Amino acid sequence: MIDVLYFAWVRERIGLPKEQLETSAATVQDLVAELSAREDRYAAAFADLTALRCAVDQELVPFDTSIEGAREVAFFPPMTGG
Amino acid sequence: MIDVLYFAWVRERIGLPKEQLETSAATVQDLVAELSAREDRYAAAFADLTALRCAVDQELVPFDTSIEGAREVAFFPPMTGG
Amino acid sequence: MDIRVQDVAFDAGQMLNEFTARQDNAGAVVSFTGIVRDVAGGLSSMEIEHYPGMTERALEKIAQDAMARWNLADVLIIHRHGSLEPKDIIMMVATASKHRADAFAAADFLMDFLKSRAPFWKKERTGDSVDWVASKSEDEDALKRW
Amino acid sequence: MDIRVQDVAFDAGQMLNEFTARQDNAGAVVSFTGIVRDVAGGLSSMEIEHYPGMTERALEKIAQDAMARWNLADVLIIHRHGSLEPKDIIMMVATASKHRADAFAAADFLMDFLKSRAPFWKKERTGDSVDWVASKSEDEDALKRW
Repeated sequence: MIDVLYFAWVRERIGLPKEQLETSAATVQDLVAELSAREDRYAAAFADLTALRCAVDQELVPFDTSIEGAREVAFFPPMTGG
Repeated sequence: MIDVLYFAWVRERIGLPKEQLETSAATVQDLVAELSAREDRYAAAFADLTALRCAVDQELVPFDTSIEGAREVAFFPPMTGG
Repeated sequence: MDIRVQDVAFDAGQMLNEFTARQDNAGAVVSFTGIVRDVAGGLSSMEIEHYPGMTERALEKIAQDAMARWNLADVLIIHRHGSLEPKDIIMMVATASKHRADAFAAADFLMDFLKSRAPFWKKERTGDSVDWVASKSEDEDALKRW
Repeated sequence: MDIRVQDVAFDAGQMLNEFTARQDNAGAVVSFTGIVRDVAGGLSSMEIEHYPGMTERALEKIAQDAMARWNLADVLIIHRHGSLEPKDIIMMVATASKHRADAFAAADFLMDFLKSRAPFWKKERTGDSVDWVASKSEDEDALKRW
């Protein structure tokens, strides 16, 4: 089981802030493909990965990062703090 | 008549903060020569001009600046504010 | 190092004074304060979302990177989340060092990395529309300076 | 533009808050605070001499140069003279702008020029000796950055 978190417009588009999933995806990218195949709202949110960032266990990482053993994966747009 | 002002260790070495002079010096440099010839304490204070700065009418200027019509000439070490 | 992520407002002047008073032998303190700007069209409010847990980790890493890179006595970061209004203070950073060059460079660095590497997202309400603030390519480019 | 040369102490946090509150549409405020540092050997006091009249003119010129060079909403400079003790605040500058790059660069610029172009001289009392602080060649070199 892995926690998947969504923030900002990704959260709004997918319609929830967090869910728990059973997945066999090896990388973040595989997880994106799995979710996109599941429902249109995921496919819509993940349509342009260049407009997205991801974190594995709260570390900003590239999309080809392994999620093996990870507790938490998060998807969000580029940060706009400060 | 011109006001001549001294600051920091220049003031201490010459022994006064300000004096009024009658001078025929054309430039700051000429004024320095005139004062240095007058008394040892001036000669000592003005010995190394690279360690000094001067201002004419409250503007930082090079030593070859004219003092014609100037009201005020000041001598001091490099600034150390901030 | 003092890092705070909070929804309540804070007094930047008071934070600056407390930060300065804590320093033992610093000659220079630089602060940056970010303020909600009233955008053209009339901003009525701003909402800042963040990623609890990751936010604190990211800010700590940025602060540690700054401490490793410059000769700093201390670093302060405060960032608000939740609902803000025009003229509200969003965040501040402060740096303390013996000499001014370190404090200036580190504060500049902290802001660049905080902008693009700490998980905060701003949403602006202007009249009838509500929009997520888009990231700027110049903010990402600014990271290359370091 | 607000420029003050004074012998009385001031509250940097309060000055920062008042400066920030005066801004109408600034998104960024940067401040620098200079503090009397206890030098090795034990500084007991510092005396700051200045050139009344020229000081104000020099600071105004530096502030105007900054306003001309960057997109600034406002500039604040406060510098003390007279007798100070370790940990006392010597001076501060603050800059306000829409975007952070202008406020950072202008504050850095103001400090570089204030250091070497405003007529202040520091004298340190350490134990039995009283010495005028020597200017640093790196401070003069810093001006070439601009």
